[in-house]
Amino acid sequence: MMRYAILLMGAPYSSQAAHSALRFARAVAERGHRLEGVFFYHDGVHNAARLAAPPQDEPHLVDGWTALAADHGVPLQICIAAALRRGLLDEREAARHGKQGYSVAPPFELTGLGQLVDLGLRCDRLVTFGP
Amino acid sequence: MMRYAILLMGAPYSSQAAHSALRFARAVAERGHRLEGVFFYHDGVHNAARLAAPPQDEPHLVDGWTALAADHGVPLQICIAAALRRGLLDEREAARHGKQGYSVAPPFELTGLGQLVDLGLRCDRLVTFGP
Amino acid sequence: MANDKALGVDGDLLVILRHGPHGTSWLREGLDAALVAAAFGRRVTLLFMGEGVTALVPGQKSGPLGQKGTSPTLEMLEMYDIDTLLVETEALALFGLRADGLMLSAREVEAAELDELASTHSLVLTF
Amino acid sequence: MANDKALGVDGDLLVILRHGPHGTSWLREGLDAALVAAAFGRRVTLLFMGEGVTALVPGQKSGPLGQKGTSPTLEMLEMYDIDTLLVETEALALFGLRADGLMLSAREVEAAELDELASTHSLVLTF
Amino acid sequence: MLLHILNRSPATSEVYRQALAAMGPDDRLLLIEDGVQGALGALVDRFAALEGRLYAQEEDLVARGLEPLCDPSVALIDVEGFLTLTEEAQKTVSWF
Amino acid sequence: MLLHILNRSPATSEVYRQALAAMGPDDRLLLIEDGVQGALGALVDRFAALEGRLYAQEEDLVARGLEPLCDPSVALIDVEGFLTLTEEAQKTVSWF
Repeated sequence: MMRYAILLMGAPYSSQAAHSALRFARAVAERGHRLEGVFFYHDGVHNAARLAAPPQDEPHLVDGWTALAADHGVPLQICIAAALRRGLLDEREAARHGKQGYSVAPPFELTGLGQLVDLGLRCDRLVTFGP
Repeated sequence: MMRYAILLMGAPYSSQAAHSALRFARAVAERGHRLEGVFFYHDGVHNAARLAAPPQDEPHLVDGWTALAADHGVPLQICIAAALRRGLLDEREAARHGKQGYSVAPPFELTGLGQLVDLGLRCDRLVTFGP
Repeated sequence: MANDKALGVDGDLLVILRHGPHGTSWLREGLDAALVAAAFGRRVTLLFMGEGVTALVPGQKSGPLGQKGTSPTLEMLEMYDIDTLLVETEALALFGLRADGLMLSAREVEAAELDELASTHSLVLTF
Repeated sequence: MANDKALGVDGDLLVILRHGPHGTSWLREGLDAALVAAAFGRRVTLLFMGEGVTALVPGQKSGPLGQKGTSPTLEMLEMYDIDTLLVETEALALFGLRADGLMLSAREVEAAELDELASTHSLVLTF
Repeated sequence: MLLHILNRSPATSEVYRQALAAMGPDDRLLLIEDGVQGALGALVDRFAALEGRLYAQEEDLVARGLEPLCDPSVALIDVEGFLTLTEEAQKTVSWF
Repeated sequence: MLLHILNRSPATSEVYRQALAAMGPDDRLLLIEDGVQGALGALVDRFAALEGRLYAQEEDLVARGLEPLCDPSVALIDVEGFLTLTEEAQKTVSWF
């Protein structure tokens, strides 16, 4: 058993990075490793867009991440600085910025970049998926 | 006086495309040409994210587009297929997909790709800004 | 296919596809634009440049998560009367492909012909 | 700067910056990660590779819409005790730059040294 | 005469080859964004065939601190000049 | 031994050169996504220095119809094999 972390920096649909990362994440968890977290940075933050409505004959990546979190207790951490400028806010941040509505919901959580450093140094392996 | 259209396919902040397109759009309008529309496709649809909260010392691109529309009556058209899969829905589409909340608001309007073809053929110039 | 078939006239579109399937959404989004233009009655020329030639490799499949890829869309081109498919000769060579082994019939174009294409079509979209 | 200064030890980060300023957000986001790691007490080595060397060109300005760029952030590196800056010799040559003309002091590394860098740092992040 | 617009650096992307291949003998090429790296003395030889038809967006060079390194053969233009180039061309083709 | 992961095609991006430059003599390279184009017989010579240390994600080759064109020198692995490679390596470095 090893501790893994994943860093995802590609937006869903625009690039294959999210597909690759989700599939790799499942393989990690299913082999009995401990996936300590998936960190979403750069355009990867778009994976948390709760309003995403992909065509029904395409994989639904937001739902895929949500299922991963539910099945294996994997934290899904979104870089808050990268998210805010891209329009991804949870209820708390929306209130703080005076915006009506929100675009990020649990199990995705907005967090600082320090979490990425922590994950990367605490885990045995960090695997990055870029666009 | 010529008729111009702009096709923007880059997300704000991730690439410079949106900055370049907005600046070019203003130059077109200020020289007295008619800017018949800006069409947002691929990751360009993220320019319509109404919840975007960039740092205060950075240009606010969503506001910049909104000001362009107000000042010069420029239609801001978002490809609906590209937008839905990326989590960008107006109130009508959110209702149609059973989602609470919305991420796109006027002056941005969701529309079909046919509008891009129409703009491109109807205008004297179409200038594309890619990521 | 006659040589002049590829040259556009007023109102025609040239759609340049420079990406392969699955890796990004460029190919799908470029094809979608081409199909819409054709549905609106426009004549469309598709030019597969660079990595775009891999869009025409036969035997493509869905991705492992069920991503459907673009080959089903390519198979619909004929229904939309998009029958002018051009492939860059140099790109075929780069990938070790041959025009007669592609999933659809496409005409090779040499580098020297490319510049005419852009100037003879009313609208050029690059993806 | 001693040669072995660039080699990391347990808990050290290597942040590889491969993009220039203004064109994309990669450089900014990579620098942000480096600053956060340093603020958490980690020793950070920055490696400017390829186009990344243009991040160190002196005299950078804000963009025409007021985009502030990354050079103000680079000027803060010292405050965060990030003082191991490496630039790829080959990339300097490609852009016609010289190490002694950069906005910050940086040590040149040859291609042959690069592989040691990745293996001696605990964590490698590429941007 | 067409205006081709390139926003990627010839140092990192092969896209500039596609732009050159698609250009006619009178077409112009405008370097913008990271594409302005192609205006540097060390990289401008990629565009040697275009003598007199190569332009670069000055604001993008200035923001990057690259203006002093720019080759004198490249015509520097601001956004107004960019607009003028699009007026003078029959159409534009973007490479990214 | 490190595992380097490359997802860009050597036909269109220079990134593969960066990966090769950063690789140690025992490091392995895994081609994924559009990177699997580098496993084609026509392109694999870019990685000639890696003999025996070059891997490609089979699912990505299959989805693209490229498996029949793959060079026999490349080891094809599925996602389970990808995971095993990460287990065997001290750490991974991604190039994109």
